[in-house]
Amino acid sequence: MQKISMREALNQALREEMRRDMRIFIAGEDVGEYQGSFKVTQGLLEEFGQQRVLDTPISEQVIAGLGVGSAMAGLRPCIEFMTVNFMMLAMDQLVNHASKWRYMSGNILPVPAVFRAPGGGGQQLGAQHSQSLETWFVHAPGLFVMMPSTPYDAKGLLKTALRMEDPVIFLEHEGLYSLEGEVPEEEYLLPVGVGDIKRPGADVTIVSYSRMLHVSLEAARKLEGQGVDCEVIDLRCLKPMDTELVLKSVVKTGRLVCVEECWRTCGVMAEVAAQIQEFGMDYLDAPIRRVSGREVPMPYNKELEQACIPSAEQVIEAVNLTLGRKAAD
Amino acid sequence: MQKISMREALNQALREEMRRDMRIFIAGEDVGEYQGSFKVTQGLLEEFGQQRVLDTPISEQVIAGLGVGSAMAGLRPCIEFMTVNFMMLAMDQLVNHASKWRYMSGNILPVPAVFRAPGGGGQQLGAQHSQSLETWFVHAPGLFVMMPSTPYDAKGLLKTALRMEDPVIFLEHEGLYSLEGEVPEEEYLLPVGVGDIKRPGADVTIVSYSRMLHVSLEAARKLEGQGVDCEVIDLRCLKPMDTELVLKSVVKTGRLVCVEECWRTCGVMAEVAAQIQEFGMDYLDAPIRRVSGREVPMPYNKELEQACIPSAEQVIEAVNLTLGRKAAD
Amino acid sequence: MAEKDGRDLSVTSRLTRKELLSLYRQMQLIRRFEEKTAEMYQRGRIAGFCHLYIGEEAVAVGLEHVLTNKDYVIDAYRDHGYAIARGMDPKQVMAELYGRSDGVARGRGGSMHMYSRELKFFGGDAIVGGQIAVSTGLGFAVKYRQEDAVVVCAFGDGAVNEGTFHEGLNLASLWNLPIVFICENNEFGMGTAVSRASSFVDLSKRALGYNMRIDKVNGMDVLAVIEVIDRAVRYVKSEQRPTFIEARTYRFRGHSMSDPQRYRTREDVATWRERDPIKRLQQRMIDAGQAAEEDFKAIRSEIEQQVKDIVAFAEDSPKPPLDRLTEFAFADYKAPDQ
Amino acid sequence: MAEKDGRDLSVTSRLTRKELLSLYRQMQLIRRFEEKTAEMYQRGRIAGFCHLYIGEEAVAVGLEHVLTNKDYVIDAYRDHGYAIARGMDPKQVMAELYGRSDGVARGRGGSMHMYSRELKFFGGDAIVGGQIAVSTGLGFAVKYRQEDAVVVCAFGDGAVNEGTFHEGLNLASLWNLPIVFICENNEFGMGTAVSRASSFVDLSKRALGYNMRIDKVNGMDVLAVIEVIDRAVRYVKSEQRPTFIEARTYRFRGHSMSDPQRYRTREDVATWRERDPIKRLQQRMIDAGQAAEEDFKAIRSEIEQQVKDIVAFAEDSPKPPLDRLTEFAFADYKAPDQ
Ligand SMILES: Cc1ncc(C[n+]2csc(CCOP(=O)(O)OP(=O)(O)O)c2C)c(N)n1
Ligand SMILES: Cc1ncc(C[n+]2csc(CCOP(=O)(O)OP(=O)(O)O)c2C)c(N)n1
Ligand SMILES: [Mg+2]
Ligand SMILES: [Mg+2]
Repeated sequence: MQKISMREALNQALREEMRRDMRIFIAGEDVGEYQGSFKVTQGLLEEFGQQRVLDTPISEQVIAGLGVGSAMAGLRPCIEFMTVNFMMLAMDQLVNHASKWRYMSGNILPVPAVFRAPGGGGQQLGAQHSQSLETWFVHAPGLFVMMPSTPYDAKGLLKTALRMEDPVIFLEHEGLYSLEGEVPEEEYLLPVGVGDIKRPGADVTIVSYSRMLHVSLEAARKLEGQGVDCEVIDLRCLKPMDTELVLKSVVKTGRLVCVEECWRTCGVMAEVAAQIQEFGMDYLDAPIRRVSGREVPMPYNKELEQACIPSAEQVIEAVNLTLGRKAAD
Repeated sequence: MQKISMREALNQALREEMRRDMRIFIAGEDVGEYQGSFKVTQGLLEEFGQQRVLDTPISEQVIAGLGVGSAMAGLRPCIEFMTVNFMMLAMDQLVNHASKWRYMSGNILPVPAVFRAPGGGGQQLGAQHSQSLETWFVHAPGLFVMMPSTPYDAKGLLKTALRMEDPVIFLEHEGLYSLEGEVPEEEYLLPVGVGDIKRPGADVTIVSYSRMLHVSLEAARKLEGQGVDCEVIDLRCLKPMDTELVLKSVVKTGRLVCVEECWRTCGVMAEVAAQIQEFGMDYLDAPIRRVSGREVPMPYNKELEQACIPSAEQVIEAVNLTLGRKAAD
Repeated sequence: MAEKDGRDLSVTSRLTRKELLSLYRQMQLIRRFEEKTAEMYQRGRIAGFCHLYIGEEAVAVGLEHVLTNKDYVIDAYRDHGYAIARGMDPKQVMAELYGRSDGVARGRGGSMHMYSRELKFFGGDAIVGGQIAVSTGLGFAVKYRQEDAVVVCAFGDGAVNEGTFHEGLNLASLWNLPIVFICENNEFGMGTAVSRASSFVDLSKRALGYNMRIDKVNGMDVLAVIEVIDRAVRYVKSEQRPTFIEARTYRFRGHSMSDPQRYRTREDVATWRERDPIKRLQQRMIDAGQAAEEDFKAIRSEIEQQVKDIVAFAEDSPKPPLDRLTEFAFADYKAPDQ
Repeated sequence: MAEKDGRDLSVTSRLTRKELLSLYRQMQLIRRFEEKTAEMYQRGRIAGFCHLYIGEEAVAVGLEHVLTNKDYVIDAYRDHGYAIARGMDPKQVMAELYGRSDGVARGRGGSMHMYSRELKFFGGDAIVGGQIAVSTGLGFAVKYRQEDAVVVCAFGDGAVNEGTFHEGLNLASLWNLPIVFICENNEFGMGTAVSRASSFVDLSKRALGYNMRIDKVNGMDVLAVIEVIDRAVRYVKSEQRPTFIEARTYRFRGHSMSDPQRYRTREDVATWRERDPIKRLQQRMIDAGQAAEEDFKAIRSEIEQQVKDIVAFAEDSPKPPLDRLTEFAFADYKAPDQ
């Protein structure tokens, strides 16, 4: 086992897969000479050369189109958007094109492309640079969506993504790049659409993903001190979404708290809640609670920003609510 | 009362408001000389002239930007996208710009613009032309989202939208333009974020909006014959969403079926279900069921397409499920 | 800039009678295919948006005369002509219009979505300008694998105003991608004339900002198209640089099947019909003594039969089974471990 | 195309000593404001992305010398200099950087989001090229209301490759919108040199496709900027046509606060520092006998005090109250009937 950062884990995944498969190339803004704006692609230009690691102009639509076209033509593009916020400029290529081409062509033109992007809030980058847009992608059929929370998951999932035959939206959290974790020396892949129990427990289920998984774990640790034993589930993949795993856990605990950084309305956890109440209502001892990002454009001021992002305290409050330990707010 | 089509109701709304407020102008692809691709803007160029009814190039980003900038500068743009599918090209202007500017500027630069678009499926237009993308807009704070189902609602809401101080996404269904309905001769406005009970009932609540409202009503009529008395609620506005009204109804009926044309995962009804289970679990006698668009890119073939769009039969099945009249599928 | 279209006839002057007749045949096949499509649309056998290529046949046919099966083609939604000229089986194209299992996209795509992997035909894009962004990826793949091929990316006059046009042409030029961009200027984007949508009416000028070779051609003259495309393809291959071509053409029918066409007069259409590319080639061969009216008549009657067979094939093709609705949404991945 | 920058001095030769010193003062104020910003950023008083205008001061200051308060300005995220040159209170700009209640956006915006309704300053857009699309709306409003004003839309060399540039310039030209587009070419978009992002290195050529007047200016020379902007504004007002200007400039610091700057050498930066617009104006005035070193020294020491006051103001400004977090998300609408 090696102990490495999320950044390094992603870098290893890219490096290993590029060594394995000549069809893979990387393109994006400042991914090469600058080594990536978050340094995920550090050293790759040096190892793989200008033909396989390409700096693009600031042209998000065509960066995405480059991925769609080259994938249809048989390559395995790994496209980096500088941040998820700029994917808004490429929604048409991603959803009107990448997600539809296989189906629309009656299965003859699949689009095996990976679209990576950092995102999330907490760095005081302001409203246009602090978003969590995974929901949009999860909503659109034809896309796979992955959003890992640990170096181990990140490496295993990115390697899997790069071997898939369909478009994958791979979202990283800016606040997790420096997070360290154990990663095997030997090669491994992770299955698609399989969640992971990051902490087993018996009293309440907390489901989350990406950076909020860590906030959930923090809450679980604190709750342990209060005698509450939480099971913490990491979705890891948002599409397909392993709600089976959540359901199984709820069958055991009877209580569910959903934690997400994105905006609440029609967010990822709206889907989890809708499914679990549908298939697990008989097991629920309390309503499912959501802890989500505040529904405002993200303010710059630090305290305001922090108030917009779910905290362990909010998760604890929600858990207590489902346990009936306090009145509803 | 006059009996007019949805198309005509929208046209009247535009006409009346443009007469009232010189700041309003209309811009979009083929809205002028061509009279609108769905003829909603018919005759407006003639009445208001080229200065106020403008045909644009096929440039969705700048069409949206035109709306954002002119609204910030004090005009009241009413922007038409030829269809909602092309709004994907303008997501950045709509969500990174229109929805955020008021907040991001500390309240000094609001964006009072209306962005209209037809959408939905059922006309065999294929995967890139048959989408219902309301969820994306509902998810983004700072936008209002309206999606009427009748000529009366359409006129009243569009007039309201054109008097608001914030950006409104106003979505019309291509399959409803010719639908006729009663509309008062005298002027009226409708409140924002207020749902409407389109059919009162006691046994089961069906909540829906836009074209699916009519599918829901059809199901309710058929169910009446089977002795089931459905209350059918029309959300009308999706943001803010009148889940209070739904909750009140569920308190009465104890059962809820949600019907939407958009894709299920993280769709509009995921939010409704998540909220109602949270605040109304004690009143629910059965799990909330969703009837949604199938999660594939829309196929062209007629039978396949019809199988993707919720039908009255599917709604009936879901209602029966909540009544425990058949085994779960 | 290269010479004006039709001036340099170095390629087409070497065309044999057989080749010329084949050009005629292909244009006529597309014409009749489209007319039949319109007829079957009126009869309710075809639905949705349906954009006919009538009047513009010389562009796709001239183009495909030069291209080989190593080359890649991508186009917009007005794609029946491109698909047929590329060599796709018109029966399968018609079956797609019918939404049947034998359709090129097994009934999933429809009029705007014709594809063939073998023939490297990538669509069939119903988003104006979308294919320009996609074409850079095709061009990149060709370059990456060092194939001896070009990518042709066709789009309309309306698409020139989309951001993708700008981003795509800049990248193609910057990265030396082997792409021939063809703008089919048929004077209108739906109901909007070029002069009401573009800051230059001369659309070849819209490509001035990309440090790219620019050419123009009379898209109503199949021989002129061949000359210009031939030069373009040779340029792209030898210089490893993209190029932009404006083809002036005209659609004789409405934008799609329900277009009142108030934005142009009958006289406008009549003027352009006089420049019919099919008649033009026929007249030219007759004038040059290369063929007689009978030859064309024979071809036309063959095509009549072919078009009948095409429709019969589509009529007989089975509908896609309902239980296979979600097939093709994804590749087959193992289900998540339970 | 207009004459090359600095050649025609018809406007600036009439500038009084006082006016020239005022230009100096403004550039120096921005310089010191930005240096202070860097310092307070290092000390953790300011956070997030923070893009300094150091080295580029002549562009905004020269521009604003020509503009009046009837005109509209919109810019990208490198906006402190623009805000101050526009006449916004530097104290409030600093308070915004601090995220405080007295900030121009009440602490909600941050470095990339400066605005003023009274001064018609519309941002502050952190999406590269986004403001180009928005500027067409400003230009349209000016035209619609027949105001005697222009809109200035500034953006970087990197933004030229965005689709919005293309769509925006086309619409502005087509609709005769009164917009001055200024591309601040500082040689890099983050770490990417113009030559690695643009099909023409000469960015003025990237505007060739829009049937629009094009001009260039040495953005390190405030007097040259004034001349060119003056001509541009007069052109836009008299012809009711937009224009495009490329200003060649350079940022002396990194792209934002954490930039290792491996994409350029110390020598490159040193060469450009010799062209420092502030020193240049000072030297010019000294050479012309219009002012002595003392005069500049006096201004500088005034500015030192001013900058201290600016920081003190920001330090003292209260933080926005937490309970007003959701304020400003919407106008106040009546709550839905219950
Ligand atoms: C992004 C986008 N915007 C708008 C449309 C609607 N639309 C379909 S075809 C068309 C006109 C396109 O004109 P042109 O590019 O000249 O092609 P032509 O139809 O003349 O072949 C428009 C506006 C679309 N399909 N995609
Ligand atoms: C749409 C979009 N893509 C990418 C970015 C990330 N980004 C921020 S600044 C920048 C470079 C812009 O360069 P330029 O336009 O030359 O402006 P400069 O910073 O040099 O003033 C990039 C890529 C962004 N903010 N928006
Ligand atoms: Mg056209
Ligand atoms: Mg720059």
